[in-house]
Amino acid sequence: MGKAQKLVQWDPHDIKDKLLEKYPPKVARKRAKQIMVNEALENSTPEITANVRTIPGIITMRGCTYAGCKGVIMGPTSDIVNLVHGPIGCSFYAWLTRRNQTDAINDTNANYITYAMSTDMQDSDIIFGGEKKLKAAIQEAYDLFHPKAIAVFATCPVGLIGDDIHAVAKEMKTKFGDCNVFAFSCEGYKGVSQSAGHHIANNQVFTHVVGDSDSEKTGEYKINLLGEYNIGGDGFEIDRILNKCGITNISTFSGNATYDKFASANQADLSCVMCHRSINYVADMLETKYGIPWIKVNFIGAEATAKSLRKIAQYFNDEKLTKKVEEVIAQEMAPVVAARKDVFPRTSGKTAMLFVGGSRAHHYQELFTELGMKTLSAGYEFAHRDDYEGRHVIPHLKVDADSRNIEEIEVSPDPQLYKPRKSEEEIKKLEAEGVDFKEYAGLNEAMDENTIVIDDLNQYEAEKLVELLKPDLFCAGIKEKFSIQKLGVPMKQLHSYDSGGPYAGFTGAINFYNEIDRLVNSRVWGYMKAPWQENPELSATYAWE
Amino acid sequence: MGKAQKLVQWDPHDIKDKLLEKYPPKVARKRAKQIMVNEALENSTPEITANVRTIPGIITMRGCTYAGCKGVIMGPTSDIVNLVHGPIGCSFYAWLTRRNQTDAINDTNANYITYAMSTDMQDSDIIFGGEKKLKAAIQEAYDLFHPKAIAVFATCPVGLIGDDIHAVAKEMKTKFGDCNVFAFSCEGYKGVSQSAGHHIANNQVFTHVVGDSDSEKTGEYKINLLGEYNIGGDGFEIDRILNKCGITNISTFSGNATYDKFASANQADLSCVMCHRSINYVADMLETKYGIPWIKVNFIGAEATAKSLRKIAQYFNDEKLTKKVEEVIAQEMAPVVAARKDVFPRTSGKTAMLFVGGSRAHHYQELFTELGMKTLSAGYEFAHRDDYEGRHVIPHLKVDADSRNIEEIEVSPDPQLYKPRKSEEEIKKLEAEGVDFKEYAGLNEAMDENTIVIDDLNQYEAEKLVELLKPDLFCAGIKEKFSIQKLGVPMKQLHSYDSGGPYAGFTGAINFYNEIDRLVNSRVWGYMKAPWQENPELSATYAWE
Amino acid sequence: MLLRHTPQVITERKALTINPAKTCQPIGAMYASLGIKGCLPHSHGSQGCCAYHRSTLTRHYKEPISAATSSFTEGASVFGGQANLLQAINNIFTVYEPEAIAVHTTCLSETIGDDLPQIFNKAIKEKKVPPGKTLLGAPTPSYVGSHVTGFSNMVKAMAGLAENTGTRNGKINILPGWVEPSDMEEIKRIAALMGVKISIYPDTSGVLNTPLTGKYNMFPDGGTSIAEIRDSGNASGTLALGEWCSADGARLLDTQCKVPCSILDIPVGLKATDRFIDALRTVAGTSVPDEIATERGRLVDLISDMHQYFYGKKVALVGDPDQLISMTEFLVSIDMLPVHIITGTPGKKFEKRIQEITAELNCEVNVKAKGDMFLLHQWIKNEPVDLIIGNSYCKYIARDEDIPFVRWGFPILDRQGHQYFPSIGYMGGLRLLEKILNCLLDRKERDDTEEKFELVL
Amino acid sequence: MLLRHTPQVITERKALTINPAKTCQPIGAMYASLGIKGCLPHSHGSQGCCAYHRSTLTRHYKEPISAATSSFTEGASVFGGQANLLQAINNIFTVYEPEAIAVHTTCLSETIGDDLPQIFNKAIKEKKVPPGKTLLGAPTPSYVGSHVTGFSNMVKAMAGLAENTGTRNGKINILPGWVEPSDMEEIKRIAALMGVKISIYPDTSGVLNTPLTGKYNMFPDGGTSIAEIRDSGNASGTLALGEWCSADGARLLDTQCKVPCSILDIPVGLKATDRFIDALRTVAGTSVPDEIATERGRLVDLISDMHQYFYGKKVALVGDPDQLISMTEFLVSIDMLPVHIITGTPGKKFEKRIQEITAELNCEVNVKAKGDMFLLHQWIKNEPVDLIIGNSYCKYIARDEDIPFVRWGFPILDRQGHQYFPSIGYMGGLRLLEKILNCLLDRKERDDTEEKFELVL
Repeated sequence: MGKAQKLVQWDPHDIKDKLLEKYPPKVARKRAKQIMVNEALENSTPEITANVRTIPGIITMRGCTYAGCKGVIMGPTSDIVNLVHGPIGCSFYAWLTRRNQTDAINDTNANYITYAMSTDMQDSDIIFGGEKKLKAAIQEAYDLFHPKAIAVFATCPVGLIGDDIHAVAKEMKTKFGDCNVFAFSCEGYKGVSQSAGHHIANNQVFTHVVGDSDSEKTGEYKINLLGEYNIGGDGFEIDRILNKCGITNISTFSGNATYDKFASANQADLSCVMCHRSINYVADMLETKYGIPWIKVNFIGAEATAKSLRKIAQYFNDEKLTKKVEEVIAQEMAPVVAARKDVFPRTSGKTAMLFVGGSRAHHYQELFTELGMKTLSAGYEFAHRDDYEGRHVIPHLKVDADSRNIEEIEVSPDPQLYKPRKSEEEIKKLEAEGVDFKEYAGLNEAMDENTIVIDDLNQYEAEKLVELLKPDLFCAGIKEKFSIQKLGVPMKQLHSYDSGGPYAGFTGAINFYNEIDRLVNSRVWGYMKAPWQENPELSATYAWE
Repeated sequence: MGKAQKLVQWDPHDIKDKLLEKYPPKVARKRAKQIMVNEALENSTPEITANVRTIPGIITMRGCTYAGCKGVIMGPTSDIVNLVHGPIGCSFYAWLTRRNQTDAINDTNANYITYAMSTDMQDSDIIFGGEKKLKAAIQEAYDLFHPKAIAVFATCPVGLIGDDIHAVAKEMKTKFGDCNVFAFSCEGYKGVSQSAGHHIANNQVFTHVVGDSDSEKTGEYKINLLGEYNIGGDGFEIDRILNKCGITNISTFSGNATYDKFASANQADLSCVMCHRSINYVADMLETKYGIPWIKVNFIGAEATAKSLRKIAQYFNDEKLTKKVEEVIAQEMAPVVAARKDVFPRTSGKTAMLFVGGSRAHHYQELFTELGMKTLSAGYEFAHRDDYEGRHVIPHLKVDADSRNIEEIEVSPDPQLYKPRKSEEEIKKLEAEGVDFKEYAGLNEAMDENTIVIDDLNQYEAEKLVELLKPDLFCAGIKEKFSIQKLGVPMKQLHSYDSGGPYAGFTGAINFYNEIDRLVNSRVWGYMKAPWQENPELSATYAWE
Repeated sequence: MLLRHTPQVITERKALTINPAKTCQPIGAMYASLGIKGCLPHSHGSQGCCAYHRSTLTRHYKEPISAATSSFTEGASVFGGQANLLQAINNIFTVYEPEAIAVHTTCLSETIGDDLPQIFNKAIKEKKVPPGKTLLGAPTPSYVGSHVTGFSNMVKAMAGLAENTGTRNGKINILPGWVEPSDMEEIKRIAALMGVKISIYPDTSGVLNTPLTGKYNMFPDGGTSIAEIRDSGNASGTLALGEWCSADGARLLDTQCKVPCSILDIPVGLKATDRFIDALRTVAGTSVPDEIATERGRLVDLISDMHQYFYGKKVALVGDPDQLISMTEFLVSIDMLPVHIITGTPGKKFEKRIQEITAELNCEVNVKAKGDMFLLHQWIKNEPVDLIIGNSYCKYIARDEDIPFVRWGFPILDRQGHQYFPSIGYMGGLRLLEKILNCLLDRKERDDTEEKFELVL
Repeated sequence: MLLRHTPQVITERKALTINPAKTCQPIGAMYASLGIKGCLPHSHGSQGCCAYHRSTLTRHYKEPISAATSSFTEGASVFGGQANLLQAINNIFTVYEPEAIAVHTTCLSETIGDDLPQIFNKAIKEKKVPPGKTLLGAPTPSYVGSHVTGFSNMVKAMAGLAENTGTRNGKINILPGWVEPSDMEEIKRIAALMGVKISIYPDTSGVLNTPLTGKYNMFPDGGTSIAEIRDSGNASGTLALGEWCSADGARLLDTQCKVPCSILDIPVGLKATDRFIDALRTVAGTSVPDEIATERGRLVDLISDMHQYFYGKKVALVGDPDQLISMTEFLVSIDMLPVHIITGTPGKKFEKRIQEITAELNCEVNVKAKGDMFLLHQWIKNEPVDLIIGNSYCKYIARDEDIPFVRWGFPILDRQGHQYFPSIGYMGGLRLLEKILNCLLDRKERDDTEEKFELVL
């Protein structure tokens, strides 16, 4: 797709109309509310519909609740045996397909990430019930591995046939004595997207694991990092930076997590939320139950990383830390700036689209900005309205039938462990100094006027968008990758990073700069036409030598 | 080629006639003298013509004098820089194409075996002479490697244009002072086969290197092993056995050789000749010049190995050695016997043909006998009459024009170093006890009556022989391998061992048993016809299920 | 050690599957459906199934995989998925305009008991299916059989479209089984060389190995048209390749349309290809052209040339029954020793076939249907092998145990080539041998001491 | 360290070649002659030359290589080889009955000054050449050029047989250059797909990749017949692939028979294949069928899919000029960095072409004609690479320096596949990329820490 063909001007409302024109009326009406032109409307931004049902037959990017629970949240946990109760497929597909890196490999800690375990339900189990088999499977897993914990995941038929996985888990936990067993009712049909699965997973971890550690964690400036999944080693890079600054990361939820790290999360003094969508409620619960305040951070983008580090320092309000953080930033930014300077002439002015996850479509705009690239359109796969519009809309969110069936847990201050880390006054003072607690402004605010924000983008709209706006780069997931690339537009996976990464932190920024340079400047996109297609006429007199 | 088709009876004279029938009369007459039916003729065996010119246009197995000199004899020497003076090809083709193993790899000794060095003569060198370039090349090699010795090899054009390589070598040797430089007039057109090259190589090594060592070699029962080239690690296996017996191998000519080993050969007390063809004259010269007696040995075949070890022990006539040798034989033979017992039922009764080299076609019959296999026909590629008929014919050999131009060197007892190892009486006594000095009975004697012995077998005859006699196995070299196999007969290379080996000694025997078992029992030879070729008729009514 | 918790001692497991050697039915049905021209596969269940299948197939092919889903919610799970499927059918025909929708069920819709034919009838009655367009459906409960079963069920659904109009079309049907697009292309090439007119389905060539041209076609030019599938009821006979993948479809063609069939092995390796070619020649009453005989002879030649490197090498295999049967036979035929053979797909018949094929080997052979890769790994720990052949997951075992590994089967998530180069037929045999040989020789050269490092092999 | 005496510091060598990146003319002539149907190559020189060439070709192809020699003795070297050659011609026609004998000279016979045409005339006069049989000959002095020159000279000798009878035959001549039998087959497949009638010579397909059948044919069915070569003088034009290997023959066809020609690069890789296909289409006045466009698009697709693994990887290359030019262009086109490029064949023009192709790269590129592999190794020591592509001898460097290595070119003495699978054209491009990718990914997986070891790539 040559430069010459590019649309120079387009009206976002026209684009929206074009995206909708082929739909049946009912679909068009629904999608119209999920496609939003980002523009000022008398002191407010327009409302977007999100976290609603996927339309049957419309090819979606979304996965299911089980995927969000087992795949996303629990996948990165290395020393918990994750046992899927269901037919074999659900376990198979979630087997090593997310790039959950762990450093438990050569550790004394167990590492079960490379194992896919399943009860492989058969028709007899469906007919006669699967509890017996589940019990036997838990026993076999216990006998083989003697793990600290076994997590059981329900798949679609389990809820329907009525297996009581929680009762089984409880029974086995009691039987073993030295192994925590707990279960997740994360049947695939629940909720409307992975988001419900995150919620179910986080609630159970919070209920069954957090606060369960015997050991006291020492170290200065103790934080939790919530909503970071260590894809491509992002978590390793963030830990490297935190470590260098002298900040102690008690527990990441759930990148490179272990049972004990989860269990110790209550010992941190600050929760830092990366992926707002998948975990903001855990931050709230940690505050309510243990008195740990939380702030939104972002380690995607070098500037964002520096800003997040400064926020943390500001929170702890300690000159030593502040000084160290500034030192680290100065030191780490030098190569970042050099790398950016190298690629900038080749990336600036290019355009991108991002449709992915529940935070990345926002966070990665930081990096594109650093590259001088403009984001034309973006949206989330499984976000809620607050992820677009900011947390101020939370009180106004409608709870529909699909959300209602996702368990909300009630949390109150822990009689023993609740301890407010900051007094009301301290919090107020910090807020006055610019530390926003419990605040997230959302995607829309970060995007330019007249860009297009689309929730739950589907295959049809993606193709249309690319055809109409001809971006230089498209970001989404593996299912989207090759249909976009067939159109001659490079496609960067922001779930799996196309086996690249880390892209977080300072080193990650450099990696990303180089990767985007490679993608938008690859020679291959110039090869789509053969010479005889470019010059199809036959030369009547071929010029023999 | 199924068993059923095999000729049960054949008359060797008929076979000979069939081999000859298509030749032009002159060729037929010549070949008739080189194809011999092995039969008793009034107290003598028939004479065979050997070491005569190859017939132009008749596709031969033979190589050239350069190949015999550079490739065979000097190829295995690791710390001598072998520099080929000529166009690039001769150096290229001899580059790592023989399996000359060396243990100099991790040694302090140099290892130049992996380097092919050439003056890469150009047309200007042909026109104006190549001496200047040769001199410069020697200098460059010296400057790069600082070797102990540099050997220069002449290729075809060198002799024709009159480059005096020996003068150049001498000049450079003098110039360097610390590097022996010598040259070989081994132009490819000399002689009639590789054999001439062996002779040229050995003469120069004898002249320029042997006796040149400063260090005194210690150790008991010192021998030289002549005519063993360490293909596939044969020499390593023989050294292992000798070592185990307490016998000291001063110098192998030239498997795994180093300059210093050659130089010390005069310090041995016995020369043991493996390949009679390539080196018997060196054994003679060692005796004449230094007083070292020689015996023929053979380490191919477990029984032959045992016999050779006993011969050596008998020569040294020392109870300790005799006892040790018997111990070693007893110990080593146990697994050999077990291995033989395993394969024997699958190999015995099979037939073989061997056409290779100047000794292997004889030696390997030992192994086939051990496998219960019969050799139907055999012959050498570059042997002389004595290799067929025994050394008693040597005085009667005609020296033709081609042989005359191969330098014979005159050797006389060394004024300082000559020292007869055994007195006349001791020799006589040993002979009476069965130790045959300077004796080799030749191939013919080892073969059954009415087998066919063929010198310088060519491609046409090989194919005919296989068609007529349908052997289960054919042994020759790489050039022959695939035309034989196309006929459905497995072909074992006895030059390169098809990358197998070692086949010498005891371990080698086991290797060979298993290899032959594999070859003659491979499933693949049953696949040559497709089912529709075996049953070409179309079933009118195909049996659908 | 990435799998360091796998113990060498084998204990029986009755309830727990670890590291499966199979997946569930729907993905097989989806793959098969992609081999119909202009067809959109549709997963009747939760959206996660479809997402997982599309992701897996995409990672295997590095190609877009279009498929829709009924996106069940909790409500649909309680009240049945009919409304979702009807809505989906309407949306699909309106937005994507396929020629056909091939619906497969899931554990969810099967547990609920959704009745596809009834829903299809309703869709037709409600005019949600434009004229000339086709709905087909296969029940593919995830809790029965494996992905192989799902493939077979969708092939059977295709066969169910066949009609015997009373006039034979002079063609041979070939049901190729679950092979790669390149393999299907190779079958077409072979049939063309032999002058045999065939109908082959499914046919994913031209669908899952499409060019990059700057244009995206949701429905590429490849695949077997619905018309051709319907016409397969008029064929002279059916050659079904692979008992597990193709026999049910072939038998349905027989009972439904009186098209007789033969069940053959998938033509992987010399002997299975021999039988395929011979069957094709016989049923079509034609002769085998020199070109094919030459390819065969080249394969035999390579076996003989490199026999020493194959001979006696022990191999561990994991894959699907049809493929494993032919691969095992191939390895035995070149004097290799397949000593551990695992499929996740159930079926005692499989174990029996393997035992027959390996009966003449002078070594113990472990074989298990409904096995898993955890067991395979344990077998390997107890009896090490020289080579592992299987899907990408084997690389964890290969790395831990330091064993050479040839990728083959499904899924291959980390290498390229399977889409473009066949591994069936004689040419495919050459390719497989080249791969095995490279793998063994690379290892030999890695492990050889410098003394033994050789120029010529 | 097998090459531990190779120093990193590079000193100029004027007289000494170490580890050559070429060999001598006669083997090229022999290889070319094998591409004539029913032809026995004959080496006019010492028997060692012939033995060496046969051995090398046999090791490369694992096939019988028939060729005869004049078996010079010292006498012949002094008095000239005429008697030997006359005797050889008589013996060959009597015993082997070939259709033709293709004689090439050697350094020996060239130094002596043997005159082939004169000897041929004498042979004909003496009735040593049966009626209908052909003698052709090429001067191939080993001390000029390289094996590539020898190939070219024999192709020129073939072209010398061409006759313009005044009636155009409607064909295009293709001189394929020194490529593999599989490549020549691929050219024929492509031309057939495009509907272009071609005469291709030499053509070693069917000669050096023959089946194992239990029958040995000294003269297999493959090769270009003498009649077809003669008729090439009536063609519409000649496409000569490779300046070094094919241009002289093509130009002779022009001057001798007025058949116009174009010199193209060997179609290795995307762009060179594009030019070849476009030229073929243009000269034949035909259009490019979808099948070829699809193959092209698949190649582009694979480049795009796997681009991240190619991008920025440094490569060292050794080989022959025609091949290296196209390979370098291919690597540049996929964003790899060919940084060290060596051929042993002389020719400043080569260095210039490579410099042009690599001009846009952001790194220093070492290129040398008349270089050797000792120098290549030294370059690598000074500037390490991620990949070596070249003949089997490279494996010593690859092992010492622990660098991934793809075998390509001549000779390949230790792996199989080059005979059967083309590396030219778009399909060949796919094969090359598969090999490069396997090699790079195998290394990645070897070197990745366990934390970074990935299922999906």
